Amino acid sequence: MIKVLFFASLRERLGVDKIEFIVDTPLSVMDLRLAIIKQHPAWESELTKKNLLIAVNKEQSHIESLIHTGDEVAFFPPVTGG
Amino acid sequence: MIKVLFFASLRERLGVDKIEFIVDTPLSVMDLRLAIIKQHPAWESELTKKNLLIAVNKEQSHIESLIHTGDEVAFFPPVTGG
Amino acid sequence: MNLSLSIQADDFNLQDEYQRLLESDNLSGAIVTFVGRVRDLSVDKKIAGLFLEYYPGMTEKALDNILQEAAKRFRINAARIIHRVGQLNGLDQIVFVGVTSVHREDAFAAAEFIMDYLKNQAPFWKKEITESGDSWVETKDKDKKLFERWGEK
Amino acid sequence: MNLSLSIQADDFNLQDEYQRLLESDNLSGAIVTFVGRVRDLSVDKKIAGLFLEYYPGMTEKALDNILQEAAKRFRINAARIIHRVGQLNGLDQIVFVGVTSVHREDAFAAAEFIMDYLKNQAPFWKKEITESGDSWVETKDKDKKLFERWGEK
Repeated sequence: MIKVLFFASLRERLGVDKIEFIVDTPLSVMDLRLAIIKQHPAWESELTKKNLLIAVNKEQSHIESLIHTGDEVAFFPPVTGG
Repeated sequence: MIKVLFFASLRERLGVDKIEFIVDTPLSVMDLRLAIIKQHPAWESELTKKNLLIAVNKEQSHIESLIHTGDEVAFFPPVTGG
Repeated sequence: MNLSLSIQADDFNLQDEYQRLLESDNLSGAIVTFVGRVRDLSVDKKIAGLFLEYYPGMTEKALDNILQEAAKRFRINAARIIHRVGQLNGLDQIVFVGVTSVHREDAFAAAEFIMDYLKNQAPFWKKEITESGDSWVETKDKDKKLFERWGEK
Repeated sequence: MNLSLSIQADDFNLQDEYQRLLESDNLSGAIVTFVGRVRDLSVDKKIAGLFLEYYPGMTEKALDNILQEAAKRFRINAARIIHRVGQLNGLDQIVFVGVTSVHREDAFAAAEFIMDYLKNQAPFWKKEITESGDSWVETKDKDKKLFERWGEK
Protein backbone atom coordinates (compact mmCIF):
# COMPACT_ATOMS: atom_id res chain seq x y z
CA MET A 1 0.00 0.00 0.00
CA ILE A 2 1.14 3.52 -0.87
CA LYS A 3 -0.03 6.64 0.96
CA VAL A 4 -0.60 9.55 -1.45
CA LEU A 5 -0.93 13.12 -0.10
CA PHE A 6 -2.08 16.30 -1.80
CA PHE A 7 -1.40 19.83 -0.56
CA ALA A 8 -2.62 23.40 -0.94
CA SER A 9 -4.46 24.32 -4.17
CA LEU A 10 -4.12 20.77 -5.48
CA ARG A 11 -5.72 19.35 -2.33
CA GLU A 12 -8.60 21.80 -2.65
CA ARG A 13 -9.16 21.12 -6.35
CA LEU A 14 -9.17 17.36 -5.87
CA GLY A 15 -11.27 17.75 -2.74
CA VAL A 16 -9.20 15.18 -0.84
CA ASP A 17 -5.97 15.39 1.16
CA LYS A 18 -4.98 11.75 1.24
CA ILE A 19 -5.68 8.51 -0.60
CA GLU A 20 -4.38 5.03 0.09
CA PHE A 21 -3.46 3.17 -3.02
CA ILE A 22 -2.85 -0.50 -3.53
CA VAL A 23 -0.56 -1.20 -6.45
CA ASP A 24 2.22 -3.57 -7.48
CA THR A 25 5.58 -2.20 -6.36
CA PRO A 26 8.21 -1.09 -7.06
CA LEU A 27 6.97 1.39 -9.60
CA SER A 28 7.91 4.89 -10.66
CA VAL A 29 6.04 8.02 -9.56
CA MET A 30 4.98 8.37 -13.18
CA ASP A 31 3.41 4.90 -13.16
CA LEU A 32 1.73 5.64 -9.83
CA ARG A 33 0.27 8.79 -11.32
CA LEU A 34 -1.05 6.83 -14.32
CA ALA A 35 -2.69 4.34 -11.96
CA ILE A 36 -4.27 7.14 -9.90
CA ILE A 37 -5.62 8.82 -13.06
CA LYS A 38 -7.03 5.50 -14.27
CA GLN A 39 -9.02 5.28 -11.05
CA HIS A 40 -9.87 9.06 -10.95
CA PRO A 41 -10.08 10.21 -14.58
CA ALA A 42 -11.33 13.66 -13.49
CA TRP A 43 -7.95 14.33 -11.81
CA GLU A 44 -5.91 14.03 -14.99
CA SER A 45 -5.48 17.72 -15.77
CA GLU A 46 -4.56 18.51 -12.15
CA LEU A 47 -2.07 15.66 -11.74
CA THR A 48 -0.29 16.28 -15.05
CA LYS A 49 0.35 19.98 -14.50
CA LYS A 50 3.91 20.79 -15.45
CA ASN A 51 4.83 22.71 -12.31
CA LEU A 52 3.59 20.06 -9.84
CA LEU A 53 6.22 18.97 -7.31
CA ILE A 54 6.74 15.49 -5.90
CA ALA A 55 8.02 14.19 -2.59
CA VAL A 56 8.68 10.58 -1.67
CA ASN A 57 8.92 9.84 2.05
CA LYS A 58 9.06 13.58 2.75
CA GLU A 59 12.09 14.17 0.51
CA GLN A 60 11.82 16.13 -2.73
CA SER A 61 11.80 13.62 -5.61
CA HIS A 62 11.24 13.25 -9.34
CA ILE A 63 8.70 11.71 -11.63
CA GLU A 64 11.18 8.85 -12.25
CA SER A 65 11.73 8.06 -8.56
CA LEU A 66 10.99 4.46 -7.56
CA ILE A 67 8.32 3.79 -4.94
CA HIS A 68 7.97 0.76 -2.69
CA THR A 69 5.16 -0.55 -0.51
CA GLY A 70 4.75 1.57 2.60
CA ASP A 71 6.12 4.72 0.98
CA GLU A 72 4.46 8.09 1.33
CA VAL A 73 4.16 10.06 -1.92
CA ALA A 74 3.06 13.69 -2.02
CA PHE A 75 2.01 15.93 -4.90
CA PHE A 76 1.91 19.69 -4.44
CA PRO A 77 2.08 23.02 -6.31
CA PRO A 78 5.16 25.29 -6.24
CA VAL A 79 5.93 26.54 -2.75
CA THR A 80 5.25 30.10 -1.61
CA GLY A 81 6.65 30.41 1.90
CA GLY A 82 8.39 33.29 3.70
CA MET B 1 44.88 80.32 10.62
CA ILE B 2 44.46 76.59 10.04
CA LYS B 3 43.35 74.13 12.72
CA VAL B 4 45.22 70.82 12.48
CA LEU B 5 43.94 67.72 14.33
CA PHE B 6 45.59 64.37 14.98
CA PHE B 7 43.79 61.16 15.96
CA ALA B 8 44.41 57.76 17.52
CA SER B 9 47.97 56.34 17.34
CA LEU B 10 49.20 59.43 15.48
CA ARG B 11 47.86 61.72 18.22
CA GLU B 12 49.56 59.60 20.88
CA ARG B 13 52.89 59.46 19.08
CA LEU B 14 52.98 63.21 18.49
CA GLY B 15 51.74 63.80 22.01
CA VAL B 16 49.29 66.49 20.89
CA ASP B 17 45.73 66.38 19.52
CA LYS B 18 45.51 69.83 17.95
CA ILE B 19 47.76 72.62 16.72
CA GLU B 20 46.85 75.95 15.28
CA PHE B 21 48.95 76.94 12.38
CA ILE B 22 49.40 80.30 10.74
CA VAL B 23 50.40 80.01 7.12
CA ASP B 24 49.80 81.78 3.80
CA THR B 25 46.74 80.32 2.09
CA PRO B 26 45.56 78.78 -0.13
CA LEU B 27 48.03 75.94 -0.03
CA SER B 28 47.87 72.18 -0.56
CA VAL B 29 47.76 69.64 2.26
CA MET B 30 51.22 68.60 1.10
CA ASP B 31 52.56 72.13 1.57
CA LEU B 32 50.88 72.38 4.96
CA ARG B 33 52.55 69.14 5.97
CA LEU B 34 55.95 70.51 4.87
CA ALA B 35 55.37 73.63 6.94
CA ILE B 36 54.39 71.59 9.99
CA ILE B 37 57.47 69.39 9.62
CA LYS B 38 59.67 72.46 9.29
CA GLN B 39 58.37 73.65 12.64
CA HIS B 40 58.37 70.15 14.25
CA PRO B 41 61.22 68.19 12.60
CA ALA B 42 60.71 65.24 14.99
CA TRP B 43 57.27 64.61 13.45
CA GLU B 44 58.57 63.96 9.94
CA SER B 45 58.49 60.15 10.00
CA GLU B 46 54.97 60.13 11.52
CA LEU B 47 53.50 62.69 9.15
CA THR B 48 54.92 61.13 5.99
CA LYS B 49 53.68 57.60 6.64
CA LYS B 50 52.16 56.20 3.48
CA ASN B 51 48.93 54.98 5.00
CA LEU B 52 48.05 58.24 6.78
CA LEU B 53 44.58 59.59 5.91
CA ILE B 54 43.59 63.20 5.50
CA ALA B 55 40.36 65.10 6.11
CA VAL B 56 39.66 68.73 5.28
CA ASN B 57 36.67 70.27 7.04
CA LYS B 58 35.59 66.80 8.18
CA GLU B 59 35.44 65.37 4.65
CA GLN B 60 37.93 62.78 3.46
CA SER B 61 40.53 64.52 1.26
CA HIS B 62 43.81 64.07 -0.53
CA ILE B 63 47.35 65.30 -0.17
CA GLU B 64 46.69 67.64 -3.12
CA SER B 65 43.54 69.21 -1.63
CA LEU B 66 43.63 73.00 -1.30
CA ILE B 67 43.26 74.56 2.14
CA HIS B 68 42.06 78.04 3.00
CA THR B 69 42.20 80.14 6.14
CA GLY B 70 39.75 78.88 8.74
CA ASP B 71 39.84 75.30 7.46
CA GLU B 72 40.16 72.31 9.75
CA VAL B 73 42.65 69.69 8.59
CA ALA B 74 42.96 66.26 10.21
CA PHE B 75 45.60 63.55 9.90
CA PHE B 76 44.86 60.03 11.10
CA PRO B 77 45.83 56.38 10.66
CA PRO B 78 43.64 53.85 8.80
CA VAL B 79 40.28 53.38 10.48
CA THR B 80 39.38 50.27 12.49
CA GLY B 81 35.73 50.63 13.47
CA GLY B 82 32.93 48.08 13.78
CA MET C 1 27.38 23.94 15.43
CA ASN C 2 24.05 25.12 16.78
CA LEU C 3 21.37 24.64 14.10
CA SER C 4 17.71 24.85 15.03
CA LEU C 5 14.32 25.43 13.50
CA SER C 6 10.75 25.95 14.53
CA ILE C 7 7.48 25.82 12.61
CA GLN C 8 4.92 27.50 14.78
CA ALA C 9 1.63 29.37 14.84
CA ASP C 10 2.89 31.76 17.53
CA ASP C 11 4.68 35.02 16.88
CA PHE C 12 8.37 35.37 17.75
CA ASN C 13 10.46 38.10 19.37
CA LEU C 14 13.64 39.21 17.58
CA GLN C 15 15.55 39.96 20.79
CA ASP C 16 14.74 36.55 22.28
CA GLU C 17 15.89 34.79 19.12
CA TYR C 18 19.07 36.87 18.98
CA GLN C 19 19.91 35.98 22.57
CA ARG C 20 19.16 32.31 21.97
CA LEU C 21 21.55 32.28 18.99
CA LEU C 22 24.34 33.70 21.14
CA GLU C 23 23.56 31.69 24.26
CA SER C 24 26.60 29.46 24.19
CA ASP C 25 28.48 31.25 21.43
CA ASN C 26 31.51 33.24 22.52
CA LEU C 27 33.16 32.99 19.14
CA SER C 28 30.89 35.01 16.89
CA GLY C 29 31.45 38.68 16.33
CA ALA C 30 28.93 38.91 13.48
CA ILE C 31 25.21 38.29 13.84
CA VAL C 32 22.85 38.73 10.87
CA THR C 33 19.09 38.43 11.21
CA PHE C 34 16.35 38.52 8.62
CA VAL C 35 12.67 39.05 9.43
CA GLY C 36 9.99 38.72 6.78
CA ARG C 37 6.61 40.33 7.31
CA VAL C 38 3.28 39.83 5.59
CA ARG C 39 2.67 42.85 3.39
CA ASP C 40 0.17 45.50 4.46
CA LEU C 41 -3.16 43.92 3.54
CA SER C 42 -5.21 47.00 4.44
CA VAL C 43 -4.39 48.62 1.10
CA ASP C 44 -6.35 45.86 -0.62
CA LYS C 45 -9.67 45.91 1.19
CA LYS C 46 -10.74 42.56 -0.23
CA ILE C 47 -8.03 40.56 1.56
CA ALA C 48 -8.96 39.67 5.11
CA GLY C 49 -5.82 37.67 5.92
CA LEU C 50 -3.44 34.92 4.96
CA PHE C 51 -3.38 31.25 5.71
CA LEU C 52 -0.10 29.30 5.66
CA GLU C 53 -0.23 25.56 5.03
CA TYR C 54 2.74 23.20 5.39
CA TYR C 55 3.60 19.51 5.11
CA PRO C 56 4.26 18.26 8.66
CA GLY C 57 7.41 16.17 8.72
CA MET C 58 8.62 17.17 5.29
CA THR C 59 8.77 20.89 5.96
CA GLU C 60 10.95 20.34 9.04
CA LYS C 61 13.20 18.06 6.98
CA ALA C 62 13.49 20.66 4.24
CA LEU C 63 14.41 23.41 6.70
CA ASP C 64 16.95 21.14 8.36
CA ASN C 65 18.47 20.33 4.95
CA ILE C 66 18.78 24.05 4.24
CA LEU C 67 20.54 24.62 7.58
CA GLN C 68 22.92 21.69 6.98
CA GLU C 69 23.70 22.96 3.50
CA ALA C 70 24.36 26.49 4.82
CA ALA C 71 26.69 25.04 7.48
CA LYS C 72 28.59 23.18 4.76
CA ARG C 73 28.95 26.19 2.48
CA PHE C 74 29.74 28.94 4.98
CA ARG C 75 31.85 29.38 8.10
CA ILE C 76 29.07 29.83 10.64
CA ASN C 77 28.62 28.97 14.32
CA ALA C 78 24.85 29.01 14.71
CA ALA C 79 21.77 29.35 12.52
CA ARG C 80 18.08 29.29 13.24
CA ILE C 81 14.92 29.39 11.13
CA ILE C 82 11.43 30.15 12.40
CA HIS C 83 8.49 29.93 10.01
CA ARG C 84 4.96 30.68 11.10
CA VAL C 85 1.96 28.74 9.83
CA GLY C 86 -1.82 29.09 10.11
CA GLN C 87 -3.76 32.32 10.09
CA LEU C 88 -1.73 35.54 9.64
CA ASN C 89 -2.67 39.18 9.24
CA GLY C 90 -1.13 42.10 7.40
CA LEU C 91 2.29 43.18 8.73
CA ASP C 92 2.55 40.07 10.92
CA GLN C 93 6.03 38.58 11.21
CA ILE C 94 6.10 35.39 9.16
CA VAL C 95 9.71 34.21 8.94
CA PHE C 96 12.94 34.64 10.93
CA VAL C 97 16.46 33.65 9.96
CA GLY C 98 19.43 34.29 12.24
CA VAL C 99 23.08 33.41 11.66
CA THR C 100 26.21 33.92 13.75
CA SER C 101 29.78 33.78 12.53
CA VAL C 102 33.28 35.02 13.18
CA HIS C 103 33.19 36.50 9.68
CA ARG C 104 30.57 39.03 8.67
CA GLU C 105 30.63 38.04 4.98
CA ASP C 106 29.74 34.45 5.93
CA ALA C 107 26.96 35.58 8.26
CA PHE C 108 25.41 37.70 5.49
CA ALA C 109 25.84 35.08 2.78
CA ALA C 110 24.46 32.24 4.90
CA ALA C 111 21.36 34.23 5.94
CA GLU C 112 20.64 35.21 2.35
CA PHE C 113 21.29 31.67 1.11
CA ILE C 114 18.88 30.25 3.69
CA MET C 115 16.14 32.69 2.66
CA ASP C 116 16.59 32.03 -1.07
CA TYR C 117 16.50 28.26 -0.54
CA LEU C 118 13.60 28.46 1.88
CA LYS C 119 11.52 30.45 -0.61
CA ASN C 120 12.11 27.78 -3.26
CA GLN C 121 12.55 24.51 -1.42
CA ALA C 122 10.47 24.55 1.74
CA PRO C 123 6.92 23.23 1.47
CA PHE C 124 4.85 26.20 2.59
CA TRP C 125 1.82 27.46 0.70
CA LYS C 126 0.21 30.83 1.16
CA LYS C 127 -3.49 31.45 0.65
CA GLU C 128 -5.18 34.84 0.59
CA ILE C 129 -8.51 34.89 2.35
CA THR C 130 -11.04 37.21 0.70
CA GLU C 131 -14.76 37.82 1.03
CA SER C 132 -15.37 36.29 -2.37
CA GLY C 133 -13.33 33.16 -1.60
CA ASP C 134 -9.75 32.13 -1.04
CA SER C 135 -6.96 32.25 -3.58
CA TRP C 136 -3.57 30.56 -3.49
CA VAL C 137 -0.51 32.73 -3.96
CA GLU C 138 1.58 31.89 -7.04
CA THR C 139 5.37 31.51 -6.96
CA LYS C 140 7.42 34.47 -8.04
CA ASP C 141 9.97 33.94 -10.78
CA LYS C 142 12.17 36.42 -8.94
CA ASP C 143 12.61 34.00 -6.05
CA LYS C 144 13.61 31.27 -8.49
CA LYS C 145 16.29 33.54 -9.93
CA LEU C 146 17.61 34.45 -6.47
CA PHE C 147 17.72 30.75 -5.66
CA GLU C 148 19.56 29.77 -8.81
CA ARG C 149 22.48 32.13 -8.18
CA TRP C 150 23.79 29.77 -5.49
CA GLY C 151 24.28 26.92 -7.97
CA GLU C 152 24.69 23.26 -7.15
CA LYS C 153 27.35 22.03 -4.79
CA MET D 1 13.23 57.55 3.45
CA ASN D 2 14.05 57.13 7.12
CA LEU D 3 17.84 57.29 7.57
CA SER D 4 19.30 57.74 11.02
CA LEU D 5 22.51 57.20 12.95
CA SER D 6 23.81 57.35 16.46
CA ILE D 7 27.33 57.41 17.89
CA GLN D 8 26.96 56.55 21.52
CA ALA D 9 28.71 55.15 24.59
CA ASP D 10 25.55 53.32 25.68
CA ASP D 11 24.61 49.82 24.66
CA PHE D 12 21.63 49.24 22.34
CA ASN D 13 18.78 46.74 22.24
CA LEU D 14 18.11 44.90 18.97
CA GLN D 15 14.35 44.69 19.50
CA ASP D 16 14.08 48.44 20.20
CA GLU D 17 16.05 49.26 17.08
CA TYR D 18 13.99 46.85 14.99
CA GLN D 19 10.76 48.45 16.18
CA ARG D 20 12.13 51.94 15.57
CA LEU D 21 13.00 51.00 11.98
CA LEU D 22 9.45 49.80 11.35
CA GLU D 23 7.71 52.57 13.31
CA SER D 24 6.19 54.35 10.34
CA ASP D 25 7.01 51.76 7.69
CA ASN D 26 4.05 49.74 6.42
CA LEU D 27 5.75 49.01 3.11
CA SER D 28 8.67 46.82 4.08
CA GLY D 29 8.33 43.07 4.19
CA ALA D 30 12.08 42.48 4.55
CA ILE D 31 14.14 43.59 7.54
CA VAL D 32 17.85 42.76 7.79
CA THR D 33 19.90 43.56 10.86
CA PHE D 34 23.60 43.19 11.56
CA VAL D 35 25.13 43.28 15.03
CA GLY D 36 28.89 43.31 15.54
CA ARG D 37 30.35 42.26 18.87
CA VAL D 38 33.78 42.71 20.40
CA ARG D 39 35.54 39.36 20.31
CA ASP D 40 35.91 37.35 23.49
CA LEU D 41 38.83 39.04 25.22
CA SER D 42 38.98 36.53 28.08
CA VAL D 43 40.94 34.09 25.89
CA ASP D 44 43.81 36.57 25.81
CA LYS D 45 44.41 37.34 29.48
CA LYS D 46 46.56 40.37 28.71
CA ILE D 47 43.75 42.40 27.15
CA ALA D 48 41.61 44.19 29.73
CA GLY D 49 39.30 45.93 27.26
CA LEU D 50 38.93 48.10 24.20
CA PHE D 51 38.70 51.82 23.74
CA LEU D 52 36.98 53.30 20.68
CA GLU D 53 37.99 56.79 19.56
CA TYR D 54 36.20 58.82 16.89
CA TYR D 55 36.33 62.22 15.21
CA PRO D 56 33.26 64.16 16.43
CA GLY D 57 31.57 65.85 13.53
CA MET D 58 33.41 63.97 10.82
CA THR D 59 32.36 60.49 11.94
CA GLU D 60 28.68 61.49 11.86
CA LYS D 61 29.19 62.97 8.39
CA ALA D 62 30.86 59.78 7.19
CA LEU D 63 28.05 57.57 8.51
CA ASP D 64 25.46 59.86 6.94
CA ASN D 65 27.31 59.67 3.60
CA ILE D 66 27.24 55.89 3.81
CA LEU D 67 23.49 55.90 4.47
CA GLN D 68 22.84 58.32 1.60
CA GLU D 69 24.95 56.20 -0.73
CA ALA D 70 23.10 53.03 0.32
CA ALA D 71 19.77 54.76 -0.32
CA LYS D 72 20.97 55.72 -3.79
CA ARG D 73 22.18 52.25 -4.70
CA PHE D 74 19.42 50.07 -3.24
CA ARG D 75 15.62 50.12 -3.02
CA ILE D 76 15.27 50.59 0.74
CA ASN D 77 12.75 52.32 3.00
CA ALA D 78 14.74 52.79 6.21
CA ALA D 79 18.28 52.33 7.43
CA ARG D 80 19.98 52.98 10.75
CA ILE D 81 23.55 52.76 12.02
CA ILE D 82 24.59 52.71 15.67
CA HIS D 83 28.28 52.71 16.55
CA ARG D 84 29.48 52.65 20.12
CA VAL D 85 32.53 54.57 21.33
CA GLY D 86 34.57 54.74 24.53
CA GLN D 87 35.39 51.81 26.78
CA LEU D 88 34.14 48.38 25.67
CA ASN D 89 34.58 44.88 27.01
CA GLY D 90 34.76 41.44 25.42
CA LEU D 91 31.52 40.32 23.71
CA ASP D 92 30.00 43.82 24.05
CA GLN D 93 27.83 44.90 21.15
CA ILE D 94 29.77 47.52 19.19
CA VAL D 95 27.87 48.20 15.96
CA PHE D 96 24.31 47.87 14.67
CA VAL D 97 23.03 48.19 11.11
CA GLY D 98 19.36 47.76 10.24
CA VAL D 99 17.71 48.06 6.84
CA THR D 100 14.10 47.68 5.71
CA SER D 101 12.91 47.13 2.16
CA VAL D 102 10.12 45.69 0.07
CA HIS D 103 12.77 43.46 -1.52
CA ARG D 104 14.86 41.06 0.53
CA GLU D 105 17.82 41.17 -1.86
CA ASP D 106 18.03 44.95 -1.44
CA ALA D 107 17.77 44.72 2.35
CA PHE D 108 20.63 42.21 2.47
CA ALA D 109 22.81 44.07 -0.03
CA ALA D 110 22.31 47.46 1.62
CA ALA D 111 23.14 46.14 5.10
CA GLU D 112 26.30 44.45 3.83
CA PHE D 113 27.28 47.50 1.79
CA ILE D 114 26.88 49.75 4.84
CA MET D 115 29.07 47.48 6.97
CA ASP D 116 31.81 47.20 4.33
CA TYR D 117 31.89 50.97 3.84
CA LEU D 118 31.72 51.67 7.55
CA LYS D 119 34.71 49.41 8.23
CA ASN D 120 36.74 51.32 5.62
CA GLN D 121 35.42 54.85 5.57
CA ALA D 122 34.19 55.80 9.03
CA PRO D 123 36.73 57.40 11.37
CA PHE D 124 36.76 55.03 14.32
CA TRP D 125 39.92 53.73 15.90
CA LYS D 126 40.17 50.76 18.22
CA LYS D 127 42.75 50.47 20.98
CA GLU D 128 43.43 47.38 23.05
CA ILE D 129 44.06 48.10 26.70
CA THR D 130 46.61 45.76 28.25
CA GLU D 131 48.54 45.68 31.51
CA SER D 132 51.76 46.43 29.70
CA GLY D 133 50.29 49.42 27.84
CA ASP D 134 47.81 50.14 25.08
CA SER D 135 48.09 49.12 21.46
CA TRP D 136 46.14 50.37 18.46
CA VAL D 137 44.42 47.83 16.27
CA GLU D 138 45.67 47.69 12.66
CA THR D 139 43.36 47.66 9.63
CA LYS D 140 42.62 44.31 8.08
CA ASP D 141 43.27 43.91 4.36
CA LYS D 142 40.20 41.68 4.28
CA ASP D 143 37.94 44.65 5.04
CA LYS D 144 39.55 46.61 2.24
CA LYS D 145 38.79 43.79 -0.19
CA LEU D 146 35.18 43.54 0.97
CA PHE D 147 34.89 47.29 0.49
CA GLU D 148 36.36 47.32 -2.98
CA ARG D 149 33.86 44.84 -4.38
CA TRP D 150 31.19 47.57 -4.40
CA GLY D 151 33.17 49.72 -6.85
CA GLU D 152 32.65 53.40 -7.58
CA LYS D 153 29.32 54.77 -8.67
